[in-house]
Amino acid sequence: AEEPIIINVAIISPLSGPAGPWGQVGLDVYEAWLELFNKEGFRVNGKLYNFKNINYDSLNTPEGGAACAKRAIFEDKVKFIVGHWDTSFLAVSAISNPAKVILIARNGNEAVGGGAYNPEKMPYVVFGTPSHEKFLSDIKAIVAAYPNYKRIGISDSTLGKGVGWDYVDRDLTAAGIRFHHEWYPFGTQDYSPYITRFKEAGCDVIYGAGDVLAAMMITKQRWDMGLKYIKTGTAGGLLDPKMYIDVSGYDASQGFIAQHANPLDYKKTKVNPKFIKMFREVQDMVSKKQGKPFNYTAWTDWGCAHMQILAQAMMKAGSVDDPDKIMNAIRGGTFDTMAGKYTMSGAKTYGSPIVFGNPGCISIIKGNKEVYLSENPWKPIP
Amino acid sequence: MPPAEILIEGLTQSCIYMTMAFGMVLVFSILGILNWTHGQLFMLGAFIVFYSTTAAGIPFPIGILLAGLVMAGIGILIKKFIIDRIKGELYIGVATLALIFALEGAASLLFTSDDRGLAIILPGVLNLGVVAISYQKMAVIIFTLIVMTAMYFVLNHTKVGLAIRAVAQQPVAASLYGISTERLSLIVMGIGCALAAMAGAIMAPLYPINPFIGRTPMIMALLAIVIGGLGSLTGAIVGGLILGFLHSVIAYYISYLSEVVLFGLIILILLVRPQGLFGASAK
Amino acid sequence: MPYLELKNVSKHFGRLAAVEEVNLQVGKGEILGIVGPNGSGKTTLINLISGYYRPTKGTIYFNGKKISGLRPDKIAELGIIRTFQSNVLYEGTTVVESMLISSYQQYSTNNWQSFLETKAWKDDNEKAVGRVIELVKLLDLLNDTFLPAEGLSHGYQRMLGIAMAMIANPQVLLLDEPTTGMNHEEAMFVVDKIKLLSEQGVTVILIEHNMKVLLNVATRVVCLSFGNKIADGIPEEVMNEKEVIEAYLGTEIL
Amino acid sequence: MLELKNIWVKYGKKAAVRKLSLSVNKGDFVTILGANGAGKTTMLNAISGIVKVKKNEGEIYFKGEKINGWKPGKIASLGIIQIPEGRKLFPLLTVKENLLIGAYLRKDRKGIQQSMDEALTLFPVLKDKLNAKSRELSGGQQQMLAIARGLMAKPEMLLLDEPSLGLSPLIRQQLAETIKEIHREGVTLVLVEQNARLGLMLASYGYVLENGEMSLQGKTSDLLKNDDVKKAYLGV
Amino acid sequence: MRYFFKTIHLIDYKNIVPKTVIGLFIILILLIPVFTRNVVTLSTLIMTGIWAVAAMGFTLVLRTGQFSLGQSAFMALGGYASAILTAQMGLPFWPSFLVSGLVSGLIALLVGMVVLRVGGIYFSIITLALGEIVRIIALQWEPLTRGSRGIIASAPPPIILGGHELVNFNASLAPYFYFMICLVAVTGLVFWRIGESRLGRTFAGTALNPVLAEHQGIYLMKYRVIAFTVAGVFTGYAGALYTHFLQVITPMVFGLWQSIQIMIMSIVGGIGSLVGGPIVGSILLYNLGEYLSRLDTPGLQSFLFGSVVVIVVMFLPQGAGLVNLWERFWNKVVWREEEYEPDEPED
Ligand SMILES: Nc1ncnc2c1ncn2[C@@H]1O[C@H](COP(=O)(O)OP(=O)(O)OP(=O)(O)O)[C@@H](O)[C@H]1O
Ligand SMILES: Nc1ncnc2c1ncn2[C@@H]1O[C@H](COP(=O)(O)OP(=O)(O)OP(=O)(O)O)[C@@H](O)[C@H]1O
Ligand SMILES: [Mg+2]
Ligand SMILES: [Mg+2]
Repeated sequence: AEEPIIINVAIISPLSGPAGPWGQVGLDVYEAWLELFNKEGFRVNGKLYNFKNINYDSLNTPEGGAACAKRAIFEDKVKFIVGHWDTSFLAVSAISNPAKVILIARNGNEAVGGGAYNPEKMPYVVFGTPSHEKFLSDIKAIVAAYPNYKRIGISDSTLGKGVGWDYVDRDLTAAGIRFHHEWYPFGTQDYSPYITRFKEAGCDVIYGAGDVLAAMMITKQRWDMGLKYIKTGTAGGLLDPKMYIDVSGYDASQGFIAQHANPLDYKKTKVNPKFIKMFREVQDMVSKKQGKPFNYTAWTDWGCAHMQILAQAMMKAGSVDDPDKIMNAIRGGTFDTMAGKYTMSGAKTYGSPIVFGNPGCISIIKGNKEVYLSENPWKPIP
Repeated sequence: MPPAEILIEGLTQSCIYMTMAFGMVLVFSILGILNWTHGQLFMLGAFIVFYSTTAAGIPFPIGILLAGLVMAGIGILIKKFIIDRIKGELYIGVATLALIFALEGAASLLFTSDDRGLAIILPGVLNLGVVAISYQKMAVIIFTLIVMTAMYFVLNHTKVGLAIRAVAQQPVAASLYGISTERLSLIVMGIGCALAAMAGAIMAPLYPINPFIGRTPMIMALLAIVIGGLGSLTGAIVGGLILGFLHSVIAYYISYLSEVVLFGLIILILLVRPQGLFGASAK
Repeated sequence: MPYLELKNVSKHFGRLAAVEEVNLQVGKGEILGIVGPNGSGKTTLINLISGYYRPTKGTIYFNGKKISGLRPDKIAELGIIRTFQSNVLYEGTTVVESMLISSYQQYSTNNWQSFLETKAWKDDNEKAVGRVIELVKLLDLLNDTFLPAEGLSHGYQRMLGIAMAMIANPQVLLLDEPTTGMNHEEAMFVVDKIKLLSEQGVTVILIEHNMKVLLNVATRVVCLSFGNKIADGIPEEVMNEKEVIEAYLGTEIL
Repeated sequence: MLELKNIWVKYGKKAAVRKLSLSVNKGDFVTILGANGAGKTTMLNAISGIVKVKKNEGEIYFKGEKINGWKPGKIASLGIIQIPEGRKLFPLLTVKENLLIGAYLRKDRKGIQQSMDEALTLFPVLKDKLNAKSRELSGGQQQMLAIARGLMAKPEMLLLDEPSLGLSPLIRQQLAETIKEIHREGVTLVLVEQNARLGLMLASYGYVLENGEMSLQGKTSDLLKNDDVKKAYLGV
Repeated sequence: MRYFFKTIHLIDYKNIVPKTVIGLFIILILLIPVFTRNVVTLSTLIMTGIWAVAAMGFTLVLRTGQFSLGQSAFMALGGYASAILTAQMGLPFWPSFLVSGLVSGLIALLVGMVVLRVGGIYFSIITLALGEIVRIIALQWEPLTRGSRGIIASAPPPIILGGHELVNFNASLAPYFYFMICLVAVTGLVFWRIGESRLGRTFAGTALNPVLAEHQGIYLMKYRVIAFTVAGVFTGYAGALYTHFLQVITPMVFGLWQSIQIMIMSIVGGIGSLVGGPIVGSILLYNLGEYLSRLDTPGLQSFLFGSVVVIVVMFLPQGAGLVNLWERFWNKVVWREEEYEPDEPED
């Protein structure tokens, strides 16, 4: 058989500290997915290639992220970086850009919407999943599921404050959706002041854009405060419904809304059947590895899809090492991913020609299970 | 007047800060150092109660005691094998700071850093019309009241309490009059650590549990101590009470800018009364 | 114009009048002894002059300038230097280091010159260090120069306290029981040094319970009782006043 | 009752007490003289266990038991109580609480109350200040409190380190009376005093320390006649 | 707090190490970029130097007996000042950089004048609160700081001399390395002089016994403020360099945990020396952290970091940091210096 040529891809994500669990889950999935993906590999100019991941711990700080990027680029000679970004996006891009290393980010802690992203200064950055666009899509799915809502409360930590919200507000207002914003300091434990304010603003849904823990606490504390009628949710995706039930309590977490990126459940978004099968297999492999059922689905968009984009762009560009050619292929290209078929364009979106999105699909917790609720497909931007 | 929910939540927060602050002051007064690990003892207390109730099926109240006992033991070990072997308060301070990282790391290794939660032990809400208060919170408040009263009584009206205060101020003279300073400081370290752990344990059903939950309470307890006046146990209690309420009430009125206002207020209090509310003045 | 003057000075702690309406004038070069029963307000008086406390009532003048209400360091800058009743030290430093810290007021050069190590500073420093060594010798601390201050015996800690006050350029020296815990010989040694200082024009105010020391050194004695001045005059006279004997001295001198 | 055999105490490399031997019988009243830094305080601290006397650096026996290396608390519980130099009060405790610590090892409530009454009649100033923090006292008042606190312990053996420090002449006379009285009650006393006249007048036996070594010892009546003692300690 | 200072002895450091050894050592350090172009090595060194400067600042403040829990706030101030001036206002780099430390120092001065009246643990807590406030303001004052998005700070511009590009910060890390060396050298020099001059003594006096010092004519506030301000200035420069090196500053970069890191570096390194201690501390601890971050078992790195620090501290002799061990070594082994010893008779 033909020996595949290995292309190293750096995965820089928080692996330790409070954000560690998220990074860890991501790694398990990447590894399972790559195992399947590499069975087939991909061909560029007739040669067979495989991806290999190298993992780095960003410590969830800019300094840590920068150190990882340097190790990846200058010690391990990696040419591509994917990962789950938080506070380290800017520091990483400051290193990857001059080195012409392609960085595919999920979000950059409001980097896109917030304007930290500058297409001219960051020619080698791709936003796989810009969070505000995605959030907007989620809200529309919620409205579709609960047309009789009174007002949607949007909660986020002060870390998330940024102009990105102006775009969201503008679009929500344009769509005629009633909403109310509250910000709480990052790391808050006691959310009752904010819940009370949401209540006073007449909200019956609180959808969190910030960390998942906050959403769990809001769910629990609104229940303790006797405000059972308020629905809660998070744009973060369910790592595991059981965890929510454990943290928030069984009753309190019933009906909890979450982002749901599950090709098996998509009703309006078309996904290549081949990927659906792959998705199932990955799910099984990770379950086996972790020794317990694995339900987390959000990795389909910010995880594997990003590598699929990369592979397909290489095929299209006919090059595995020329970053300019690959970036050209990504711009305006259409890619078939586990999160659906998308065109990378978005010249209208924050001025960036290389933004990609995925459907706003949401689920709720029902009993001990996560159940599909509704969906608002991302409209490809011409 | 802020809504009653806010006041009740404020009181619940106060309970954590009070208990933690009390334990920290107790240890401070004896060892003469701030033991920075109380937040992590808080966290471990929560973990102990979590596993003892979910995995071992031990009833919650007993779980709290267990948490207290185990962490008292660990506190004593820390004192005997680490603190006692380091000379100089500055270095002890640094060692306990470093222990924060070590304990959080150990907890991550043992329990993973996933979030988890303990089901509410006393479900239900007491609806008083104007305000709903959950039984769980009521339990927290009552428990804290009992513990604080007991501690206060022990310290101010018993011989052991007197000895504790004496050792804190002048260990040499205390030992000249027959007080075993070493044993007493171990006991105090145990009590202080147990308080932190029990605070973590009783809060476990209300808040999430992960290896990092100790950081905020520790800082808040520290602030409470200073507002109250370092070294004053009454101060720790009052400081905790004030801080808990301030935290909730300011957050309600000022929303996300609350922290600026909170810290600003603390600085103001300290500038006006540098020795804290109950601290003895320098002269 | 008196050199140091207290006018109707009072200090109250809550309801307790530690010092009550005291009027006192001290001339330049005097050695004034203050006596009085325990708790009669002697230390408080020194605390008032040195700025540790502010008087509740009354004013203190030095060289015609009002000093009550000034910060302790301002008062020290004017040359009023005190010692403490208990041994107050720079713990953790050696004797010579304590002395160097205390020599703060010996310098005429400023911090910048010191920072830049100018010639003037070097000369200045040499002089100051010379003075430190001189004083260390004078007060019999030479054997202990490199010992940590807290390792000295009680008596030598007293000596160090006096030495640290003397290096701080005193015009007026306030000594709070300088000879406690010293035997006769040692106390007389200190007396000699005080006299020496006085000859150099330094005014000395000292609190003393040791009558031998007092009679030996003081040119004038003031007796306080319950915060009030009950006697003021030359030592022999004050010591024979009935009131003083009853309140303070008793019959048999130990 | 108490016996020191050839003890050494070193701080770092410097010996503060060298090869010191001393014995005190029950009911004795011993005074110790010595210049500044002679090692008097160090010796008392060695007896109380505050400074450790290592195994090979001499032996301390109390009632036949070897007590070197014991913790101070344990030594105190044998009945040896020290009134330390420099007072060492508990600054933030009230006068009353300070006194109660003195009686820490005693269990008889009534007796404690009685001792407290006695102490307060001895130093009536303290009565007015019973609820004041001890750091608010004047120096002499603090010294009185330190003595009263020691008396509260009702010890078998009392070590006094310069008790007259900072006391006014009148109070010093009273103190002398009190010390006599305590001795009459059968307490064994070791008194370190720079005020040599006081020590020599009260005690029956005296030692003189010099540079950590015993240079002179004898009946106090003899010492009072000794020329060196007269010159250095009595000023005659 | 004054027991912290049991260590300070006004030793004359000048003669401890022979000048030739120092000279050789300096030359070796200066040659590092010639021997290695490894980005990771160089950037670790640069970071070490930056943290060392911050740790020196902490040590200086500690010298006056004040325990600052908010030193990283001054890094943030310096970093933000420089980033705002260059990126937000478009001012040229070098003047902005020069101003950044002054801004941080000015704020230290203002804050110090109010806050340093309150000494001791209260000062510590106020600085802790101050650190948080700076962070929150950086987060909330969006027009100026761009909130949580942070500011992208550019690399220093190339230095062009006579039409010839002399130094290019984008080409390699060597310029940053020398930049760091300059900062460390200047800071070290200033702090060393402070320690040697009368200021150092006076600082020790205010720390060891404020009441006594005050009664000897030392105005406590003045010296506390001087130390705090000088520390603020240089910590600010450290922050500015940090910012332009990472090319980004966000509110999450500097917080309590960074202040704690600075503190640990300074104390483990040894507060007995104003310059050597912090440098030794940061070399050891920054690199330890850097090395441990390569482990990917969650929790292990934090566990090991904490444990190593605890163990190191446990084996340090009373009041000594690592640097003091080094000094003792020089004193004992190299110089065979006898400890002062009063005469002692034979047993
Ligand atoms: N902690 C210590 N460290 C080092 N040396 C000490 C220490 N304590 C005492 N010394 C030394 O031991 C010697 C004896 O001191 P000690 O306090 O016993 O003297 P003393 O006879 O009580 O004198 P005084 O009458 O002045 O109180 C002195 O030279 C002193 O410097
Ligand atoms: N800070 C304070 N708070 C309350 N009372 C005080 C304070 N300081 C001193 N006093 C009281 O003031 C009175 C005078 O005290 P002071 O120390 O001046 O006496 P003194 O004359 O120096 O006595 P001694 O000879 O015992 O040293 C005492 O009764 C004392 O208890
Ligand atoms: Mg007095
Ligand atoms: Mg003595």
